Amino acid sequence: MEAVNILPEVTWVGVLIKAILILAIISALAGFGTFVERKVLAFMQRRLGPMHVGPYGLLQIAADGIKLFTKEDIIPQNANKLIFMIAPIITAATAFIALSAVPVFPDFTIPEFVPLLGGVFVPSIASDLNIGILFVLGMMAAGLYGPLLAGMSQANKWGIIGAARTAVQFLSYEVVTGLSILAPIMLVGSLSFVDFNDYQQDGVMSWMIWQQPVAFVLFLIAGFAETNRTPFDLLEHEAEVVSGYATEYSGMRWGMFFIGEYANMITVSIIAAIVFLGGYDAASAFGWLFIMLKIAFFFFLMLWVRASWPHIRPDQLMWLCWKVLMPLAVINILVTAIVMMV
Amino acid sequence: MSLEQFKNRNVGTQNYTTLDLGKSPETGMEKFTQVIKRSLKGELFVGLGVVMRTMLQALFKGDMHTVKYPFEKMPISPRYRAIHDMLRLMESGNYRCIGCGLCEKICISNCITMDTRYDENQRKEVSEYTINFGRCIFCGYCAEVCPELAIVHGPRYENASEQRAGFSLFEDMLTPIDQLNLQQEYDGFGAISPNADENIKKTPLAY
Amino acid sequence: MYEIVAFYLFSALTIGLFLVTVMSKNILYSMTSLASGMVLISGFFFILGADFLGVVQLIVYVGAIMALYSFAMMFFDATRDIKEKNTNNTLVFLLGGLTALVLVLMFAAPIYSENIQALYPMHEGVGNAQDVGIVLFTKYLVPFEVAALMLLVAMIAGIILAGKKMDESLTEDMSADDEIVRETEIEKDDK
Amino acid sequence: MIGLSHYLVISAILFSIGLVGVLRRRNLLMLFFATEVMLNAVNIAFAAISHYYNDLTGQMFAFFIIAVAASEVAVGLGILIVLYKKHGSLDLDDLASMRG
Amino acid sequence: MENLVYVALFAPFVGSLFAALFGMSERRIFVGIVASILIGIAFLASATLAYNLLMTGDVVQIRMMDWISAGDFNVSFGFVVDQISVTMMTVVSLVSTVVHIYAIGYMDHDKSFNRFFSYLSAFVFSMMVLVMSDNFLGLFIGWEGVGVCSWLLVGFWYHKPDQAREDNPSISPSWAANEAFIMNRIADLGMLVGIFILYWNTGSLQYDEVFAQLPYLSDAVLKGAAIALFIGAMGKSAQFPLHTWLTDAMEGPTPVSALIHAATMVTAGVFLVIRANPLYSMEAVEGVSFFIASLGTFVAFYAASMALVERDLKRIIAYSTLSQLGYMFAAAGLGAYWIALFHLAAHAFFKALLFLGGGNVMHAMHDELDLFKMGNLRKEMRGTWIYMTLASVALAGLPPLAGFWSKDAIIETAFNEHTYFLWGMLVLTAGMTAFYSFRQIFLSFHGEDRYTALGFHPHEMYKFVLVAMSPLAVLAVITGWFMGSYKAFIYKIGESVQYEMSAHTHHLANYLGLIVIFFAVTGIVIAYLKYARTGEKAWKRDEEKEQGFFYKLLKNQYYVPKFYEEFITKPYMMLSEIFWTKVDLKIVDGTVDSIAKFFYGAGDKTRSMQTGNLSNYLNWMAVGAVLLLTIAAVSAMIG
Repeated sequence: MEAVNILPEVTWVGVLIKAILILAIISALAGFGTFVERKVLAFMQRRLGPMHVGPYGLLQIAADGIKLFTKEDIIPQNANKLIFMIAPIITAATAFIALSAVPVFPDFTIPEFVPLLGGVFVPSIASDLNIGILFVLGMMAAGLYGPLLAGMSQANKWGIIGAARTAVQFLSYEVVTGLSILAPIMLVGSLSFVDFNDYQQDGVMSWMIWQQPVAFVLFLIAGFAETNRTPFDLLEHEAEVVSGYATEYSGMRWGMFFIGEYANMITVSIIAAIVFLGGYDAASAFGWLFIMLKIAFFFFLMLWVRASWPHIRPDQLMWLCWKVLMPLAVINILVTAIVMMV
Repeated sequence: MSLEQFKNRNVGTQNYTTLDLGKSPETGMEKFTQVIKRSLKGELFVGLGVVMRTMLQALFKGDMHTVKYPFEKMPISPRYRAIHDMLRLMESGNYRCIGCGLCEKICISNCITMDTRYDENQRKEVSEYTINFGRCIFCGYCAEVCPELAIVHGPRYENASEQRAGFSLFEDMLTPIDQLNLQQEYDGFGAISPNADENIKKTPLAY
Repeated sequence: MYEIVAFYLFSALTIGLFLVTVMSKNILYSMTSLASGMVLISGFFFILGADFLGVVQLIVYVGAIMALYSFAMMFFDATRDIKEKNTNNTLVFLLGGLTALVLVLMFAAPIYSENIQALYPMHEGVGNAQDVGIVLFTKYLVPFEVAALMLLVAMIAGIILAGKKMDESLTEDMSADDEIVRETEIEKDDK
Repeated sequence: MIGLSHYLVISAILFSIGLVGVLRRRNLLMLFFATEVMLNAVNIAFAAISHYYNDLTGQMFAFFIIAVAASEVAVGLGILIVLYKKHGSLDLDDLASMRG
Repeated sequence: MENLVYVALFAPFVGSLFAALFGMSERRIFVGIVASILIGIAFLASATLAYNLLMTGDVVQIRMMDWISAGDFNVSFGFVVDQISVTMMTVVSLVSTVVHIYAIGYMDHDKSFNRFFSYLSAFVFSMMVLVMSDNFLGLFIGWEGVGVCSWLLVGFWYHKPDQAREDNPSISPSWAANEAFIMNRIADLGMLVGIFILYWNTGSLQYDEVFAQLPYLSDAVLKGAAIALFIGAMGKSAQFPLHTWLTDAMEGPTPVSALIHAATMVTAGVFLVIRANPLYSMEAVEGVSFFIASLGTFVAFYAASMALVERDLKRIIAYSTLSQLGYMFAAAGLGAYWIALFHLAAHAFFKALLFLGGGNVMHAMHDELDLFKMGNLRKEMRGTWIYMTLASVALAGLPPLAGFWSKDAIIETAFNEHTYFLWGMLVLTAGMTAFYSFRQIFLSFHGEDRYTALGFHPHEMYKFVLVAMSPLAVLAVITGWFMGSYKAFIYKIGESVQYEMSAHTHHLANYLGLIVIFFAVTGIVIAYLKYARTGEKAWKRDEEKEQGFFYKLLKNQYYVPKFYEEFITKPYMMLSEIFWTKVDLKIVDGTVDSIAKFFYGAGDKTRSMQTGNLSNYLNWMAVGAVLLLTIAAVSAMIG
């Protein structure tokens, strides 16, 4: 057992490999996510979804990718071109930077027979900060600049409205995210994902969700808002603001928003799985399978909710955040603190 | 109803049915209790449950509603009226059109163009006949006006084209001679109704 | 090695970005460069081992403060250049340059002495967040509470200042409406 | 090796950039930006001193500076919006209603 | 017991704060009632403490909190409830209770009803602090507190205009208040010096610690401290030559006169001397003590003589107060501290009663105080007449009322100490006392009706007021009967307050008493013959006599106020004028003006910087900052 815990040294080669892995795999996963979303939503509406390209439409991802890459990159005449071009990159970049502090995939050592890279240890977290959770939250906060700048630079009123909604929604729900996750942080006494994982290793009953059900629900709701999923997808709600901040975007730039959004969804799912649902069981051989399942469940939950529930109005959004969720989160923290003191 | 009446009408006394939606919350406390009730009664989860049930039914009970359209087609009503068909006489195989030009005259979107000539039997014969489906609005006047029931609306509905003007030639619409036996003697628009004979009234001119 | 590379990279980038902030005529450029400069400053903090401060910089400065600024910017047309009458540019650059010169001279000279002892030494094996928390809630408890109070007051002030007459349009001429209201009041009085 | 003076110099340069901005800008919002630059520059100096003297006091000051900046934004933006509502402009030359 | 001490101390404070809440609002009767109830509670607490002390003899001593702690200097908020202070507490709180209730009726029509109660209760609180404190500093705080409250209360009707002394012997309330306050400040300086001397030499301000060290101090120090403290006592108790403020203080509302200027505050000086009895009993300060006794005797006579010709009802009572204070000082100076204290208590009861009765008359006569405009009020104001007569009899010193026992004891003491001259003076004064007090009674309540012609329609005071006064009346009668038990009670403190008549005096006690009674009765009879009769023999004013030297001398208070005015006030005014025109206007103002002019000029020159443009200001600010930075850098380089 102890031999397992002594991990090899993390070299910069390993980190680099990890970064490339994350970039590659999460991008792919994000693309796959679009496919899954289309499929699942279709099933929930008694449709088949993409079926034609490849078996069961699996190659639809490739088709979409080709379409996005080859599509004309339109920049409106009066837009602020530089910012307009940068904005999608911010969304994608922040989403991936956030992932650098999150444990994605198990650690492994490249076998010796591989030329050049043989024996390099690839860690599970690209950058194991001891304030991982805060870093992820901070990066997700920085991610709001993508939609914001996109909306403001494109000289389109729907864009501006979308940007305004972005600012309002992200700023507000960041508070709830932070506060809801504060109670588990207090219990664990650390901001590191690894500590969270270790805290919940005594079987299902030691999962944080049993101790912090309120925080879990709040985090989930806030997570939906942070990744602007239905029922909180006001910033690009077609019926109201055409496509919000993404109105004038097309082609790959639009695709980057898409990838960023899906990467964010994956990040939120990973955080929820690690913080509330026990994380990965390092001792068990199937630990990584379980956490994949948990992440997949959260991802599925997002699609499920999107299929089930309607939008809410902006004023309801704000009402929910400031008058319901935030007080609940504060009360939860207080109760946790009192229980901990007693 | 004149404008004045319209303005002064009393909406309340008309036969509207009001739904009993219950009292809408007014005070903060009432709103709060409403939220609590709605949250705890699990109305949200009813929606989730319904959707999940639907998915499971679709996946495992074959309750999938998708029609793979180009490969599968929905059966259409026999009275469906789409792309025109030119009929032949069942007996002789000659086409029914006598080149009277009524359809061209009546076409309100001017999409029918025809040219006639006399054939070797000094019968009038259609030499050119095109319908521009880019313009046709499928009003059905042509079929209605046709004295010979030569032009009717058929069941073909895939009329997409690559140009804006999609012309269809007479021959394209004409029933192929080898499929004459498949030609339906039409219950479609412009067909004779089953009780057509009874409805015929003798005009005074007959006497 | 990393540190040197990172430091010079961040330095060059921040200086460039902040110069853009200060010099740009386009408010959107200013805002963007300022926000990204702040992200890079959090990078400085990470290099310096102040992880917690770095994250706070990210969350508060980048996530909240700059977002508020950009929110305020939505009152104007952000894509249009702002016109500023720049008189006396020489004085400005003279002053700025002089300040930079003096400060750089002062700091570049070896100033740190060996005599200064750490008041709250950082412990080995304890994360920066813990250290910060301990110091914040012991020695700086009162300033911390005062800061909390200040934020509360500022929040209330902000809401009251900005929230007043929020329903009125910024561009429409309100005086006409006022006159109408006044006239109707006069009529009422007459009756 | 990067020493304390490196950080102090970069902080001083950034501060001067902020100062230039403060002096140069006529638009109130831009002025706010310039002040933020100055605050950030000072924060770097504090964090660096904190690191090199192995004393957390510097970081504490940086925290309080961030708190002050947050308050400043809340109040400042409120005032800014009120001014814009009143004058329709944020240019300081237009706002000089107290010209003596 | 501790809680009771706090109740006794803070109940008036609470009452004051409560009344202050309504200070600016309209008259609310419940404010007065609440304040009265709270004072009543304080009285009950004091009485319980007194009873407890009587039964068990346990002195309650508490330290509420540390007050000043600087280096070696430690003073705490400490309170002591021993026989001396409990006597004062009981008397003060009882009289205050009665006066509070009385004031509800008396101040009935006053706009500032609530404010009045706030001040009155604050005064009681200060007085309680004064008497209960266990150190000199606490005493001093209470001392100043009662001074401030007295100033507030005397000047309560501050809106009344000033009047020249020639027109009216009474002057304006604010003038009187200021006079009282300033005169007391002069005396307080003496007291402060005394406290400093004691602290300097003993290192403490605690009574017991100070007194324990007295035997080790040099004679000069003891004398200095005794004199300095006595100067303070002179001011507060209005002894010659600082006595003029007391009669002028009659400008205040009558309840104030009854409470402050008869029963409580003015006796603080006596209390101080009694409190500091170990000091005044020292061998070394025998001369000072004798001087106190002599001065007391002189004041007793002096005040009584002025009262003989006074026409103002309240002023007569004020003079009598002065005179009685003289008696107390005589006793205290001769070493008979307990007798002084006993007279203090007895005097408080009947003098308060007298004042309140006078207030009734004043109320009835619409603030007219001239005795010569009254006469035969008895038929309209029977209750008041009975009270006033009772109090006057007590004051005159006829047995078996309170005044006789205490005053007789003082006179006896004077005889016992072989100071026969003092004895003679005191006996004579007793006769004069009887005369002027009954002169006042007869002039106001008996004789011919003179007020109807002047258009007055007097009416009796409210019933509840009369009922409220009754405890004082009862006490004015019976207090004297408990002299023996009080003696036993107070003897428990220790030897310093014990005083026994020698066998020789004891033997003659009855005769001495008879002499006093004889003088008193004589005074009454003369007064009756002269003033009380009606018809043919009715009293007439004697113009010729009023022009006489003695009459004018007495009438003008021996020209002491005039002396003050001519030789102190006016020179001081002239000096101030000189300082104002020469020093202040030319030098001080000139300097300040030139500074201001400099800045004005500088501002005028630099005004062009003030463009009203924030950007320009920022530029200037930056210039300044750069300048400072450069200076810092340069100085760092040089240093």
